[in-house]
Amino acid sequence: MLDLEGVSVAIAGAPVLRGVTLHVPAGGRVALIGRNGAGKTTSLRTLMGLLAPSAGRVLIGGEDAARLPAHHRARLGIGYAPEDRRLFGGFSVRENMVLPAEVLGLTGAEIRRRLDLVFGLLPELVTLAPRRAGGLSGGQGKMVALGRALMVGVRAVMLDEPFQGLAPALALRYAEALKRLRDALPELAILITESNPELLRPLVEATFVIERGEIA
Amino acid sequence: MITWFDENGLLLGLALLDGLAYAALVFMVSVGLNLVFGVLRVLNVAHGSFYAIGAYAAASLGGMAGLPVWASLPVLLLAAVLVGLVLGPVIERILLRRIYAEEPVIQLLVTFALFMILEDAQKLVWGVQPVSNDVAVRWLGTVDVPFAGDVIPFTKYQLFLLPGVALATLVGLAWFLRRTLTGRVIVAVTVDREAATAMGIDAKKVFLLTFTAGAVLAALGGALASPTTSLVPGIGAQTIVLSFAVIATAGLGQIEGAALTALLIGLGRSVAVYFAPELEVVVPYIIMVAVLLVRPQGLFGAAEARRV
Amino acid sequence: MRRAEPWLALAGALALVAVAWAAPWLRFILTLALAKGIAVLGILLLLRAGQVSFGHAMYAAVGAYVVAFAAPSMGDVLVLLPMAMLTAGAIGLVIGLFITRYREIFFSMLNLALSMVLYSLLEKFYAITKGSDGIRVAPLSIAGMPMDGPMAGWVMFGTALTVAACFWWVARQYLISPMGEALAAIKTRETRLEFLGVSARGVLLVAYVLSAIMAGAAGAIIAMTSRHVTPLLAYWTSSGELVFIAILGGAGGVLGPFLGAVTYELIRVYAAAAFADIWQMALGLALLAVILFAPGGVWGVIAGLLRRARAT
Amino acid sequence: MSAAQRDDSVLLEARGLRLAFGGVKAADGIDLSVRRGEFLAIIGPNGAGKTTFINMTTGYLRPQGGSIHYDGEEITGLAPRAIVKRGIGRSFQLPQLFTEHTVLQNAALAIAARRGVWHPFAPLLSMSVIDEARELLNRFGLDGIRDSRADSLNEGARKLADIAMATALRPRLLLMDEPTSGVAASEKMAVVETLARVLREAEVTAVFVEHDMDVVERFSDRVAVWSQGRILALGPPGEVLRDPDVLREVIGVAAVDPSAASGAGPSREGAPDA
Repeated sequence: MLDLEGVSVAIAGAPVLRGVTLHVPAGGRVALIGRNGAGKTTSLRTLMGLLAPSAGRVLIGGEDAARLPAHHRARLGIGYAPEDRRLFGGFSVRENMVLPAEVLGLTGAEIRRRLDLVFGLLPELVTLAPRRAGGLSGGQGKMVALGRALMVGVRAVMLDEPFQGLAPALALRYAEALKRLRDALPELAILITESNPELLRPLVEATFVIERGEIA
Repeated sequence: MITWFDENGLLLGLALLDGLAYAALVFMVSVGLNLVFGVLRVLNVAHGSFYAIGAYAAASLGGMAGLPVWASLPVLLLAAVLVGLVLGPVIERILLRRIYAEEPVIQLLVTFALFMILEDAQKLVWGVQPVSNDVAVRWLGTVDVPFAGDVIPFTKYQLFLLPGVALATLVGLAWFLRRTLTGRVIVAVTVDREAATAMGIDAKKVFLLTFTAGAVLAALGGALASPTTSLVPGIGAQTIVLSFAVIATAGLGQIEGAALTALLIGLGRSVAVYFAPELEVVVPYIIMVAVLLVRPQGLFGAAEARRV
Repeated sequence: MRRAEPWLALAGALALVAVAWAAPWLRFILTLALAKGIAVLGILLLLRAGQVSFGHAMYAAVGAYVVAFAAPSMGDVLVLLPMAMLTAGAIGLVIGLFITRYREIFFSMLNLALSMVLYSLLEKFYAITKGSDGIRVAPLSIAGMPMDGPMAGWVMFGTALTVAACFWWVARQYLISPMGEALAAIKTRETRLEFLGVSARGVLLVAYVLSAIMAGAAGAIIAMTSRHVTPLLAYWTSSGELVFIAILGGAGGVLGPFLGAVTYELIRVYAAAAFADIWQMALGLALLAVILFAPGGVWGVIAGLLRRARAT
Repeated sequence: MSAAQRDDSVLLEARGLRLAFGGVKAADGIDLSVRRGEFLAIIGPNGAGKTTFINMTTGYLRPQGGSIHYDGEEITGLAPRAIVKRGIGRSFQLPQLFTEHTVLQNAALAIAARRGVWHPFAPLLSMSVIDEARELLNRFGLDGIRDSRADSLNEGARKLADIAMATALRPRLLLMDEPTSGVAASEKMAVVETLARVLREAEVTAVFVEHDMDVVERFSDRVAVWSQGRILALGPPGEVLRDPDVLREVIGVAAVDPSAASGAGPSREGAPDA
């Protein structure tokens, strides 16, 4: 579903990824483990098309994504929840979730269907829905970012350090939501980054460890 | 006080009417500048050149032989749209697209260079002699405005048309940005370009669209101004610095704020024109400095979100 | 690079003297270029803090008008120059106290706005300033000796070169001092600076006043060289020109402003001669070419050549 | 730090601090006394107002009500610079480094800030400053990367450099906002140990926000539990971390049930980097 094949990426001249190969099968749940600065976020951003590789190939659903503009990822059913949430602060939570679906040109009925699905998986979002995204705490924002990613991510979602900065209680709830996700949407591929391998063990089937831009 | 008003009442009325018309034009230009800055994060120094070229194009088109008088108004719109649709996309695609990742000073200078180029281009096409074409103003005629027990004859063009167009732009733009999908997409790109891209939004298309819209708005401001004044080299420069003052005073990313500030500055300037002509150019900046002394983020700007 | 700089500066100065001697008509141009280089040095200090002033021509205009007003009563270069610098510095201090509260676009635009205020005052108060006609500068002397003919040209050229050398040294030392390094800290992390107990405003104010003094000196030299001052000196496009030269020269080294200024003036003179009506357009195109194809500016090109020379 | 060394007199005293953003109460009557020489940990869920407390104490935010006294003097609402001058330092959740400078220059600027930056012609990296800067970096184990630009460091090194800069001012009270977030789990204990040693040597009183309960348990003398702008509990870690209310609110287990705490999924050692 999501593949990096020998991908190298440099940011401002400094190499961040060196020949990274990574495979997430359709419906697979994969963890990408590494310390900060190892290249986890860069890997995800490269898969999202936000960074261009200097070498190697990026495959989305088996197709070479080199010529695919970044904004087409959502069209292919790939959702992305960035590490720092990146919600649109002036919009309500609901508007944040609906926007990507509207951009894809989904029908109103389809949007409502997906909203119901996401609300079912993440019941916390129901009460948050009318609130302004800018006023949420960091932990709540992470939940909303996950919900927003699921609105378009029907084939795969990429979650960047979802547990980073969450207090233990909230981290537990987030992990439960991920378990529900796994049971409810078995065909959905999930790629999660984390710096602590222990945390994801019960949630994933495969683990890649990245160190200094290389898969170890 | 009363005697002052007896002597100067008419002048004051005229200044207010003039100021309102002028504010409408200033708003058209600065709201476009503000929109472009919000989305592209580039402060476009050449924005004033669109105004100037819109004005010259409108005067030239309107001056063509055989044009019926009623066409003088649609021609203004046509000229603005033509100028915006030609210059906007070309400049965005060829020039700006290369510099979105650069430091602000580089972006400023690129548009500054563009300003210099367009400035000479205007002189090449329209020369340095004043150009004017006031068919539209004459065609609409004047109306007597009662003021303080007296009447002021004033052109309908300036009294109704200019503020009307500005108001329609204000309401239309606010509605568009808040209520339509394209509008919300533009807002999303303004807030966070990369997140918007990840949501499936084509930021490049949004940039192109926004820049073109800004160019059309500036050109429309110029086209609407053209029947009320004679056009000389340098009007673009004058307009851009005034628009800078408006958006800095209003606060960045404000539409309604830009309207109120344009009104404030437009009225202030036109009162100065009648009562202290040597201060005409200075007044907008005095207003700006006074406002920023009290509110460093501008009249309506939100204080930067803090993050530590 | 830093160690090679004094030698480059010396070589550059000698080259300028040689050119001025060989082609006397260029001497005037080079004097103006050196003066603008001094003003650009001030822009460079502010750029180090990440701030772009789009109004610094106002301080050049202050320096120039000080010369124009004072020349009839005390027309000595050695008096006028410090007087212009002091006045510009004092005005810079007053404005700086206000303007250093602002950053980025607000900083740029407030400078621009204030320069436009000065411009229109100079233009509108005809009784004092003779409006856009400008003022002819009265005959000058240096250390009591009257200046005239070709000797005046050489005196101004020498003055410009000396002042440029002094400010070059000042800027060079200043930028590696704690205060100079703190300028770059304003650009990257102003919050931290405050939490180190350092007043970011104070740091920026020192640089701002210094930059105003430099621009004042530049304006004085321009006025004494061209012997004619007009409000156009304060116009925002003149300020834009200074920022333009800073980027043209390359923001890397302290020599950049002078490299940029000489290049700029030469392009301008030749553009004006070759395309009389569209010299502005030619200049704009040249600027675009530099930004798009030589982003390090002239200084960057030279630094690259030096590195290559050392490598072989 | 043993109880014997501790001076029980109060160094920092907050009384009734209140601050709301929009409708959200970030501080809803905070009373807290910090004793001279102690290490006080602040724990609590996201959005409880922990960073807000640090921001108010260091002058970054002005409380809407209440007062803060430091060493007997009221410092409520003073500007950050004035508070720094009185000996209160802070580090940041997101490290605030001068990204265009090297690690050594960052340290040197902090030292110069203490000694006074207003020398226009003495180079920043003059010998006396360099010596102290290198000594500082040495203490934090950062000397090996002193010539790296600050924006090229990994998160752990950035965190340490951030704290090193705060200590360069020789504060008597240091407030640290999540000093271990972003530090890899494997390095966390080593980082905290280094930090605790340095602070103890310099006799610095420390207040730190922390999500990792192991770190809290090992390095704090007292723990304050934050919840919705209030202090839910305050006391020694052995007591507070076993309080059922705290467990439910902060740590996320329903009761003191060892199987729940060590079960699958993110558990109490949970939220690794947080």
